Amino acid sequence: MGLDYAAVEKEVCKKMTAETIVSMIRILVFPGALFLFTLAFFYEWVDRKFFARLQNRYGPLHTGPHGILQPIADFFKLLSKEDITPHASDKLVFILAPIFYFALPLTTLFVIPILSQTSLISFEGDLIFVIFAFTLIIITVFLAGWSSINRFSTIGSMRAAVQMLGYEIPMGLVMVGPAIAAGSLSISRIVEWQSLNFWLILLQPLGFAVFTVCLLAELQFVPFDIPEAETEIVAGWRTEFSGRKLALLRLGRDLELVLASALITSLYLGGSQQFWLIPPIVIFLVKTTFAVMLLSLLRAVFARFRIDQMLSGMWKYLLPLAALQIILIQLGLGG
Amino acid sequence: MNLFKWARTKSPWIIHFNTGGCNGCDIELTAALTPRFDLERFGILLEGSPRHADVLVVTGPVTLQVKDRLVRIYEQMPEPKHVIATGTCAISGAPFKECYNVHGGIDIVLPVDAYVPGCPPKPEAIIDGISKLIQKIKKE
Amino acid sequence: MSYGSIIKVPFGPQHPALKEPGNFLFEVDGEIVVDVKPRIGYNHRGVEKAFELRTYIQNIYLAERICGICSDAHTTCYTQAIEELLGVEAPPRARYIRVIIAELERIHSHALWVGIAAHEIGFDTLFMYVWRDRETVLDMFEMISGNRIHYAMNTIGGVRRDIHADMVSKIKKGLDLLEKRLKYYLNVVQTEQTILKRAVGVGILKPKDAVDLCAVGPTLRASGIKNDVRVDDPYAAYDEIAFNVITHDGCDVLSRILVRCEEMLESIKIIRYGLDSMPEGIIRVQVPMKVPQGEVVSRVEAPRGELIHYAKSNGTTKPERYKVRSPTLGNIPALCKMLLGGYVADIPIVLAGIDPCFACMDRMAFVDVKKNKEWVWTMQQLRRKYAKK
Amino acid sequence: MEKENEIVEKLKDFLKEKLVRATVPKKRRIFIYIKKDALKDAMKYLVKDLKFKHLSTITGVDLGGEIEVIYHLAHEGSIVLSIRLTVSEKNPSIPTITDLIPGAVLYEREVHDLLGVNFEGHPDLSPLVLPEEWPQGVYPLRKEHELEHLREITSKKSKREERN
Amino acid sequence: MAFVKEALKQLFRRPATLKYPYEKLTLPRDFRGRPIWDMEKCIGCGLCFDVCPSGAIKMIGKGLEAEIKHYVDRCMFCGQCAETCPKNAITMSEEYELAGFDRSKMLYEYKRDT
Ligand code: SF4
Ligand code: SF4
Ligand code: SF4
Ligand code: SF4
Ligand code: SF4
Ligand code: SF4
Ligand code: SF4
Ligand code: SF4
Repeated sequence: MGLDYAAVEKEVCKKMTAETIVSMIRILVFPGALFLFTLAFFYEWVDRKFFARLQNRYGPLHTGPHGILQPIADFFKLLSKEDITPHASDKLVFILAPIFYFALPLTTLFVIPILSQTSLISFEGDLIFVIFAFTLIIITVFLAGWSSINRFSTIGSMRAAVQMLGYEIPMGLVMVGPAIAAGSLSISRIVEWQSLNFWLILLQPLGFAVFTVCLLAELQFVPFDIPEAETEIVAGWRTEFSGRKLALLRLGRDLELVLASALITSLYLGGSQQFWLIPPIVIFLVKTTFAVMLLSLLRAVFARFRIDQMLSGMWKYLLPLAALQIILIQLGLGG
Repeated sequence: MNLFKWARTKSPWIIHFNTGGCNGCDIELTAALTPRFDLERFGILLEGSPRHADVLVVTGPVTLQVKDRLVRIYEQMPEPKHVIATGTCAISGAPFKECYNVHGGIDIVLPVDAYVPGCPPKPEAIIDGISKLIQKIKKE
Repeated sequence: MSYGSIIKVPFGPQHPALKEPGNFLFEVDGEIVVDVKPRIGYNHRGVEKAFELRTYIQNIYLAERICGICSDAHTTCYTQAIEELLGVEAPPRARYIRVIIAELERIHSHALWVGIAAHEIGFDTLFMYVWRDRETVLDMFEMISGNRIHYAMNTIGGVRRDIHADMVSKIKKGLDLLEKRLKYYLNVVQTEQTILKRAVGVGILKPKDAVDLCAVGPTLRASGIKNDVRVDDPYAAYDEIAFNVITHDGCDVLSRILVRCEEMLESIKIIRYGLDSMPEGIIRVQVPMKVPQGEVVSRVEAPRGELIHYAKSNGTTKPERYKVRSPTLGNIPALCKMLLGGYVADIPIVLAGIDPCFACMDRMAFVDVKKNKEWVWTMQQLRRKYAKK
Repeated sequence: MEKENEIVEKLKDFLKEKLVRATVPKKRRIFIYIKKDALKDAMKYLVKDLKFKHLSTITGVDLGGEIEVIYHLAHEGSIVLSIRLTVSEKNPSIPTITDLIPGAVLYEREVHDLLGVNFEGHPDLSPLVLPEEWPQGVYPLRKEHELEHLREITSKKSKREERN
Repeated sequence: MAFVKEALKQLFRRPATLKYPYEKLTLPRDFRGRPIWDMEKCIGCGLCFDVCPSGAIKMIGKGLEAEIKHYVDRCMFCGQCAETCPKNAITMSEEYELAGFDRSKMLYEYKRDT
């Protein structure tokens, strides 16, 4: 028994540290948090610029080349501003809500394959986790608005909650579509399956459409920007937030945009696949940029719905369509 | 110039408040946001909530009943904040000088950082005013 | 749906949808409006008193600054009142120029409104397009008068600037472009589902209510009532120009949009005709500083409806009494009627539907007489009285 | 001008000696001067029989000692009839016309606040306020108030308690 | 869907934006900018001072010795002074970028060379 426990221990430790460092880097820098932040800022720029061009104007232009640094300038400016917590607010929730709003989409992004066909964290059922995370985001929104004790915020948060009732179920239903096709509840598997077979958009176009509409609602984009309708209730649930908290809210929103485009890409557009010699990450970026542009095009060409119209529309049209998609898949079409 | 200062000059969000003017200045400010002039080029966004804004753009002369509201909006804005008086009314109240309820320019209630004369100022003049203010922030 | 509790939404001075500091306090039950409490007069300046303290010439510029959007309507109304007191008449060419400017102003004002209305329902892209095309009109104003807003074209006895031949061709070119765009917008408004969803059947004002509550302008015409000062009580050169009075009988926001869109097209026709048939000659006559004693009622069809001025002179260089009633004030009772029982989300579009300009209402000198604690103007009695009818 | 004169004749027949003066200065303009107690009858006749349904506005003028109230009515949008009466400054009180023309609600309140005319029977004559701290009994459009005086009032009273 | 087409069309168009501080439109001939006095022509009759609706003009002295002060922060660029002047001593210039930080500096004084 001449085992040198100390040496083994050292060896194991060394290996562990190396592994930890690598995974720390993967989580914090690439393709983790830092990369995702950059991506979030980039997509906000893509969204604003594209939206502005659709309106026949330039959009951000003088901040960096073509205004590409604009979201970063906004972010740092907000960080440097005074951070006001209104007296009447529920302090703890008011402080925590922005942190959650920012952390939720970030963590959720870890289950989406970006670098290759497997994600940073992948497990059977992570699709369910994503659906759950979307719900949590809206609950955070609700709490954020509720905690600020401002009439506009309160109305905004109630609208957010009501709106969620509308799109939650069709979205959940339709997200199961790709899972059934791929025979797995893991996003990485779904991506893998698509690279072996077809892009799911070809098989489930209906699902794709319903999903996109639901994402617009989740992102609170026009025509579903009801919870923060500027002309009705100022800035809705975000009215009272300022400084750092607002910066986090905006970053959280941008991350949500990344998440949304990444989900469209992963579930319907084949995700990050290798194509000839082009590395998957590039393919992924191209596809997500396209998804972002699609979302901003949609938000440019609609007027806002009223909340009752939105709800009844969701129940009357979107839900049956989502159900129809699932039935079609069960019948063997689109699976 | 440090990062934060750079960020501040590149992203001045404005909130607009009419203290009792004739709408002339208001529509010119709105026109400055539309495609012909597109203030978003400079990173300027029009915000609805004073909590989100950096620059308070005031149009119109100060009337009695609006005075307190103006101050309240200003107080709700997070530091650092700036005020631009847009239009002759907001500077001095002169077009309505014989009106008993007009107190004069907004500088009797708020510290003003930049004045933009004109009745109403052209959108170009408003942009000019904002960019002069940005230069001033840079030098601070 | 009801959340059980009643929440008050102040829709007030810093509300982004209304550029002017008008103030409404709505009581909402969930998403339904149960009470409207307007407190208008947030930018009350006391203009009517100021009229008595300025000379007739200076008052032109005060009248102009009652409102920045329909400034020309106010100066036209003012100058024609003073001209009537003086017993002079503007030369024919000046009267045509007044018509042209007034119609250009109508286009600019209605276009502005269509943009704002689009914005109110969250349709920012349409807002951007409309305002982009509106710049054409503003460029014309700048070319003719030297300023984009507050053209200062009218003066007592005529107009201050002529429309020269080189301008005519430029204006015509601009009009051709505008006509094309306006027709496109008219089509958009009638076909885009998201717009129709927000505008059809919203903010109903029945014809009888419209008449009883003395509504004016496009608000009245959108309830199917043919009423237009330009035809009924012609001024400037309107009696020499043929045009249609646009009415729609939907009584809702869509009708108000349609009335304004079609009026813009009609205005283009009027301007074209005016440019072609403008007589040659002088554009103004000299008038004395002192105005003889007398009184006069002057009316103009401003973009938002009937504008009425009343002037009383006492033989000096300053008026004895000058009274202005702007169209928005005339439409407020009708507005309250439209809002009750509607959705919170519909407030901005219904409010915008009458195209309220609070700048024009403020010259009512509202005074707190009894030092009442409740200084919110309660509309309850008003409502109780008219809700039944 | 026939129609205008016809209307004036009808009014003369109806009001008899209560009609003090009537002028038709130009086309589509009529000025009528009546005695105070004839207002209700004259209005009813004008609105119901002569179809002057639209009330453009109500003007109040301070004549010094007396206040003149002028109702500007329109007949099918075209003929503007200004019917006027005077009340004494000490007891400025006349019946309301809101029962005949609902749209008069705001105009009556405006005149009430502006010049202190009391419209009896108005559904709600609570102040249609402006500066809420405005002192009682100061009616800015009365001639007794100079601009400087009013300025003093407004600048002194510019502190206001928080509401809501 | 017509609107989608219109929106997509914009992508292939130059934005309608005027890159303002870097590009400027030419002003129309009769633009009403800041009024400028020509003291060579002025006879000090005081009519401009009298007529100005917003009290933007002050006169010191009378007649040919008069000096004129023009407060830009009070002026509403109506052009009535230029129209009234019997000697055409006032011209409405093309200056409109008048923004400043200090109201006391927004005063233009016109003196006579003696
Ligand atoms: S400065 Fe002129 S345009 Fe601006 S609000 Fe005052 S009067 Fe109107
Ligand atoms: S027009 Fe639109 S962007 Fe501008 S203030 Fe109003 S709601 Fe906001
Ligand atoms: S109606 Fe509106 S645009 Fe016209 S003068 Fe009044 S406030 Fe201005
Ligand atoms: S009243 Fe209407 S048109 Fe006038 S400024 Fe307000 S929103 Fe614009
Ligand atoms: S409602 Fe009044 S302010 Fe508005 S455009 Fe008409 S007259 Fe002008
Ligand atoms: S332009 Fe008008 S406001 Fe300015 S100084 Fe001349 S008269 Fe006075
Ligand atoms: S009106 Fe002309 S001449 Fe007379 S003082 Fe003024 S600038 Fe001089
Ligand atoms: S034109 Fe008249 S004001 Fe001018 S100098 Fe001659 S007399 Fe005097």
